[in-house]
Amino acid sequence: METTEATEATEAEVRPLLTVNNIEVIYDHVILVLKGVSLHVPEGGIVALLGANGAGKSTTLKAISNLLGAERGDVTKGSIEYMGKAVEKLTPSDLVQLGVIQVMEGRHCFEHLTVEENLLTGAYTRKDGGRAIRDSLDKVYHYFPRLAERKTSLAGYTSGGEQQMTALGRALMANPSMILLDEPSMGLAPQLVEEIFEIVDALNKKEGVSFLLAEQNTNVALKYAGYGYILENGRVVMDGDAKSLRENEDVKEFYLGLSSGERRSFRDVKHYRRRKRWLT
Amino acid sequence: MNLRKLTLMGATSAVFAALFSTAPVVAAEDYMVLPSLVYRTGAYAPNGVPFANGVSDYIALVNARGGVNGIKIKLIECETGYKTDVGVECYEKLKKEGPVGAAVFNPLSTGITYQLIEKTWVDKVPVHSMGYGRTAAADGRVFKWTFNFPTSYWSQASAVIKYIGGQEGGMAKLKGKKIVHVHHNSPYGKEANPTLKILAEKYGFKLTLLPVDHPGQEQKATWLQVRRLRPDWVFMSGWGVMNQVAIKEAAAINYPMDKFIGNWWSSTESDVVPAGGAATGYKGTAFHGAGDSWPAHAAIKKEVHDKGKGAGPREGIGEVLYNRGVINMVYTTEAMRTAMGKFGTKALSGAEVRWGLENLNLTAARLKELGLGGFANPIKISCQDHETNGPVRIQQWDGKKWVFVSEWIVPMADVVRPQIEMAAANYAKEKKIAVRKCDGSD
Amino acid sequence: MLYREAGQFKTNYSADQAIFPILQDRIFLAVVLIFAFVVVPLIANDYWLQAILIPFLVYALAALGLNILTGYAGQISLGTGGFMAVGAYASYKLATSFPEMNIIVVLLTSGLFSAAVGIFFGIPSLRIKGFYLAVATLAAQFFLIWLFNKVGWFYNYNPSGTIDAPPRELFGILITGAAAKPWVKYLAALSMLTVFGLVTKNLVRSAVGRSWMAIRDMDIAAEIIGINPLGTKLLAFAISSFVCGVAGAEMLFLHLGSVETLAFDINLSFLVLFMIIIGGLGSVMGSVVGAAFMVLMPIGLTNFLVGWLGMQATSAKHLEFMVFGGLIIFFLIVEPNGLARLWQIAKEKLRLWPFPH
Amino acid sequence: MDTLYAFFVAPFLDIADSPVFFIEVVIGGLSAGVMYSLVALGFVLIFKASGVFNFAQGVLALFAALTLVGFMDWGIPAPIAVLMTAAVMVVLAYAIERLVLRHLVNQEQIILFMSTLGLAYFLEGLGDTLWGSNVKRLDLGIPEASFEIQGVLLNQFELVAAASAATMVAVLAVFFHRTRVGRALRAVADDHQAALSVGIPLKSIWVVVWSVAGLVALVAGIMWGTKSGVQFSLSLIALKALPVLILGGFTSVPGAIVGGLIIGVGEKVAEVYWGPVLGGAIENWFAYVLALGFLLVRPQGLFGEKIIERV
Repeated sequence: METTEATEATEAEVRPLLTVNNIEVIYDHVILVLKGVSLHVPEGGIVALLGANGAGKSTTLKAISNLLGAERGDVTKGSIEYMGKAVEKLTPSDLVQLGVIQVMEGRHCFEHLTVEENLLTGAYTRKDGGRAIRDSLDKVYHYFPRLAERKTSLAGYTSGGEQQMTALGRALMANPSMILLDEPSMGLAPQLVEEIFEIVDALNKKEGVSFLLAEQNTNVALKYAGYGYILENGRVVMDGDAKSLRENEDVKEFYLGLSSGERRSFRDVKHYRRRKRWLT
Repeated sequence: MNLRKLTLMGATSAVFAALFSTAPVVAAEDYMVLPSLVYRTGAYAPNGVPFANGVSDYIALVNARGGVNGIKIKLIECETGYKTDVGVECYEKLKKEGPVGAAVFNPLSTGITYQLIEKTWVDKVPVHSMGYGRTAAADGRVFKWTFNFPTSYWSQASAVIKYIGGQEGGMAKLKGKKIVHVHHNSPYGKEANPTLKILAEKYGFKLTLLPVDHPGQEQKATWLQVRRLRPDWVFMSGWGVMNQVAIKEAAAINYPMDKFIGNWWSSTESDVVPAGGAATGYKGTAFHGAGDSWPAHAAIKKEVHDKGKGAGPREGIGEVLYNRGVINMVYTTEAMRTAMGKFGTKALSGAEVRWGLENLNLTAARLKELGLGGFANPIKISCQDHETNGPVRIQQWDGKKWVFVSEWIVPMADVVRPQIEMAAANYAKEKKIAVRKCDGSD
Repeated sequence: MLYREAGQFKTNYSADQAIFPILQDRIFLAVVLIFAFVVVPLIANDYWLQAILIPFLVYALAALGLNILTGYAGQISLGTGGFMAVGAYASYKLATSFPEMNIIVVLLTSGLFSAAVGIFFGIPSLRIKGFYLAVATLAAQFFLIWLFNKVGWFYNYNPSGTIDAPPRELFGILITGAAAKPWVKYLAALSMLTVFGLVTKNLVRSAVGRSWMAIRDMDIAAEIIGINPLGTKLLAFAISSFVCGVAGAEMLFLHLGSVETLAFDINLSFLVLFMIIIGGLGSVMGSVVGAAFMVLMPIGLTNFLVGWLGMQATSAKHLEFMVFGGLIIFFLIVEPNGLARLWQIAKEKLRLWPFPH
Repeated sequence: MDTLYAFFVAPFLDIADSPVFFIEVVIGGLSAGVMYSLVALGFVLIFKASGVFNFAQGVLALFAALTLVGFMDWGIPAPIAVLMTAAVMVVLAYAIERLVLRHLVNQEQIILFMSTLGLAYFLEGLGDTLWGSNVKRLDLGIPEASFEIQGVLLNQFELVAAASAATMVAVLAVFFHRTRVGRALRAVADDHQAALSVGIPLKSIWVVVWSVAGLVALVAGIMWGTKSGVQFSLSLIALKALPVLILGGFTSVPGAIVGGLIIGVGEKVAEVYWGPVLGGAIENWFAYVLALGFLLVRPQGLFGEKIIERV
C-alpha cells in the first residue's frame, strides 16, 4: 500500500464510523467479485470509492447496506462494523434505522409515486412522529428547491437530475448519519453533477452526514472527498487522502486522464498496469 | 456445483429412475382386473366421488361374498380428474393388468370414451359407457366393443318430451308450447339437441337452445333470457357447478321448479343441496332408484362398511350417483357371470366379458335376488342393440330426498333408433369398419 | 475432464459457426438421437410409448413453439391451447376433405393455418406488453375454442362434436388411427420434433433470432437500431403458432386420436407455459427437458404414491397436487432460469474442472 | 342481408321494444360485474404492492370459503368462524412470504407469476385434503329473495354483494393513498430494491399485502360460495376476473370495480341480444374481446398507471 502522511488518514484509523474488513463477495455461488476489500469511513467524512466499471464499487456498497441478497450475492469472508458494531447480519431496514442508508446507482425512484410521496417513503422507518417528518421534508425542500416545485408530479416523469435529487432527498428523510451514494453523477450533465456534489458537500458540512460515495468521475469525486480508495478487479489497489491521490502519477494517468510526460502507447499502459497490480 | 443444486439434480433423477415401475402384483389365485377410471379431484369431483364410492362398495360386497362365481375382482382405481389424456394414460396402464388383462373399462367421461372406442378394436377390451359417451355406439353391428346401455341421451330426450306431453295432457297439446334446453356447451351437453330438434318439428313445440360455457358459474344472461321467454318447460343437460347455479338462478327469477327437469347427470344430491330450499320441486330423470332402502344397501352397510372396507362416508350410501355406481357394477358383474356360463368359471379376458355384455339378460327376478328388486328396469342386450332404448323415470327433489314421480317412460324408439343407425353407418363408412351381420358368426 | 474443448481448432468460418461447435456436444447429440430412434422403439412397451413418450414428444413440440414466442421474442402468450386447436381442427378438415393428401402435408399445412391465426392475434402485441398481452392472448384462447365448439363445419357436423383422426398411411405404413402401431407414431412424432428442433436452433442464431432477442430484451432500443417491431413480433407469432399448430395436429393424429375442444382448454396453455419455464426460457433443449419433466412428473408421482407407498388413489391425487405445486415453486426458487440452465452450469463446471472458478 | 339485419338492427329494435327488460339485463350485468370485481380486487392488491400477478387468487377464495365452511361444520357460530378464517388467511399470507416470496425477491415477473400457479396447485391439493371435495353449502344468512320494483327484478343477495364491494373499495383506497403502509406498498410495487434500500422491510410488507388479499379473497369466497356452493370450481373464477383486470388496469382499485361493471354489463348485453345470432355462450370470449378492444386504445387499462418507459 502507498503510505501517506495525511492527517485525515490517521484520523480515520482513530475514529472510524464504518470499517470494512477484508470482505469477499461471491455472486450466484460462482462469480467472485470482491476479493478482499478493506476500507474505513471516518465520522463526518466524505470517502470516495473510485474505479472503473465492474471494479466492484457498487458491490462494496451493497455489501455494506446488505442489499446483495436480492441479487444472489453473498459476503463469504470478512466483517463490516458500523460504530463498532458488527452489521453483516442486519437487514437493510435495520441498517436504515441505525442511520446507514444507500442511494442506489441509477436513482431508482418510485416512478408511480409523486416526488413528495417518494420522499415520504424515506421516512418509513422513523418512529418520531408526523411533525418531525414534516420538518425533515421542509429541510429536503430547502436543500433541493427544485423538488418543492415538482412535488406533485410523478417521479417517473421528472428529469434525471430531479430523480437523483429525489433519491438523495429520500435518503435524507431517514435522518441518516451515513449515506452510501452510488454513482450520483451517472448520466447527468456536468453542471448538474456539480450541483449535486455541492449539495452533498453542504449536507456533510451542515448536517454532519458522512458519505461513502462510489464514483467513476474521479475528478469531481476527489474534489469533494477527503479520502479515496481505488478499486480494481475487486481489490483495493491504492488509497490515500484526496490531495495525494490527485497528485499521484498513476491516478492521473489512469483515472484523471492527465499525463505528465508525452502520451504513452496503449501497450505501455497495459504493461504498466500489470506491473502496478503485482506491486500492490 | 453447490449442494442445493446437486441435491436437486440427484433427487430428480432418483425420482424418475425409481418411479416408473408399477407396484409388484401379488399373483396367487385367479382374479379379474376391473379398472375403475374415477375423478375424485378437479372441478367435477363432487360428482365423481359418490359414483366411485358406489363402484368400490359394490365390488367389495361381491368380493366379500366370494367374488363372481368364486373369482375375485381386483378393482384398480385410476384417477383421471376428468381429463381425457390422463384417462388414456390410465387405459394404457391398466389394459394388460392382471393375469388376462382388464375385463371391461368404464371410462366415466364422454371425452375418454371417445378416445377408447377406437383403441378397443385393437386391444380387444370392451368399453361400457353407461348412459354417456357416443350415442351411436348403441348400434352393436358397428360398435362391436362399445356398450352404452341401459339408455342414451337421445332416448332420454325423447322420454322427457313424452313426459312433458303427458303432463300437458297428451302429445297433441305440445303444439305451440315453449321448451328451453339449457345445456353445457360441450359435446356432452349438445348430445340431446338433434333429437330435440326432430321432436320439436314433429310435435310443433318451440325449442330454444341456451348453451352455458364451462364451468357455468355465471348464468345471469341465460336465466334472464329464460325470464323473458317464459317457457312452459325447461330441460337441462348440465354438469357440475352449472347445475347448482342454474337451480339457484331459476329460483331467483321465480321459475316454477316442477317445470324444470334435469337430465340424469343434473339431478343428484350435489346439484340440489347447495341450492337449499330453492331446489324443492326440481325434477330430474333417472334410470335407477335413489335412496338406500334396498336389501343390497343394507348388505353393503353390514358386510362392507361395518368391516371398515367402505369407500366413502356411510351417509353417502344411497345417493343418486352412488347408486349409479352400484347399478354400473351390477351390469358388469352380471355380464361376467353370463360370460362364465359360456367360457367357464375362470378369470375372463376382455373379449370374453364382451360376449357377456352382449348376451346379458338381467331379469327382474335376478335383480330381486341381488337385493335390488325394482331398483332398475330389467334389461336384455343383443348384438344389434347395445343400448336397449331403456326407459327412464322422472324423480323429484322434495327438499330432503329424491322420489319417483312417474312410471318408467319408454323412449320413442321410432325417432331415436333411425338416427342411431344413420350415425353408426356414417361412422362405419368413415372408418371403413365392416358391419356385423349379427347371426352369431361375428 | 472429458468435456473440454481444448485442442479442437477451427480452421474455417463454417466450422466455427456450426450449431454444435464442440465435438463432445455433437457426440452427445448423436448418442441421444440413436438411442431415441433405434433403442427406444425396441425396448419400450405400448404403455410407455402411448401414454408417456408420444405425449411427451407432442408437448415438447408445443413447448418449442411457445418458447420461440415467449423465450426468444419475449411475448408471453396464454393462447397456446387455442393455436394448437387451430392446428388440430385444420388438419382434421384437410384430412377428411382431401383424403388423398399426404399426412405430412396435412400436418404442415395445418401449421400454416395456425400461423395465420397467430399473426392475427399477434397484432395487439405492438401496443400491449407483458401481462396485459398475456391476458389479451386469452381472448384468442376462449374465442377459438368457442368457435370450434360452435360451428359444425369444423367437425363435419357430426352429432357429437368431436373429431377423429382418420387412418392414413405414409410410405405404405399405417401412421395414424387406432390401428397404427405405437412405435410408428412414436417415430413420426420424434422425427417431427428433431427436425423442428434443429430448424429452431438454427433460426434463433440467425438474424431473425437476434432481432427477436433484441425485441425481448429492450424493444425500444431494438426499434432504434432499426428492427421493425411489428414485423419481428408478428414473425415470432407466426412461427410460434405454426409449430404449435403442428403440435396440435399431432395431438389429434398421433397422440389422442379423437379430441373435443376440452382437450385444448386453458389448462393446456398453462401446462405448455410451465414446460418452458421449468425447462428454460429461450432454450431449445429447455423446451424438451421441460416437457419431459411435466409429462413424467405427475405420472411418476402417481406411480410412486399409489404403487409404492400404497396410498389411496384419491389422497394420492390430492397429495400429488400439493407436491406438484411445491416442486414447481422449489424449482423456480433454486433455478429460475430452468433446467436447461442447470445443464449449462454443469457443463461450465466440467470445462473448468478441477478448478472452481 | 338477413344476418346483417339480425346483427345490426334486430337487437336494437329488441331493446327499444322492451326497455324494462333491457334495464334488467343491465342490472344483471352490474351484479355479475360486482362479483367479478371482488376477485379482481385481490389481484390488483397483490400486483400493486409486489408486482406479482397472483393467479392463485381464485384458489385463495376457494380455500377461504372451504375453511369457513369447515369451521362452521364443526358447529362454530358464523361470526366466529369468519374471524377464525380471517386468521387462517393471515397465517397463510405469512407462510407464503416465508416459503415462497422471500426466495424470489427481484426475480422476473413471469417467474413470480409461475410460482403463484404452483401455489394454486398446492392450495387446491391442501384444501381438498383438509376439507374433502364434495359440494358444500355456505349459508351465512345473507338474504337471497328476489323482489320486483316497477317490473324490474332485483335480488337482495346481489345488493349485499354490491354494498360489500363498495365498502371494500372505499377502505382500500384510503389505505393505499393515505397511510404510511399503503405508500410503502406502492413503493415496493415500483422497485423492490429501492424500497429495500430506504428501509422498507419487504418481508413484512408482503405479509401485510397477502393478508389483505386473503381477506378480500374471503369476502369473494363467501359471496361466490353462497351463490354456487363451495367446491373446486370456485377457483376458476380467477378466469372471470382477468378481463376485468386488463380493462381496469392491474394497479387500480377503482379500476377493478369499474372494469368489473363494464365487463359484466357488456357481456350480459352481448349474450342476451347478440348471443342468439352467434349461437350463444359468447360471453366468455366476449369479455376478453371487449377488454382487448379497450386495451388497444389505452394500453395501460382504463385506470391503470401509465407505463413509464425510458431508454
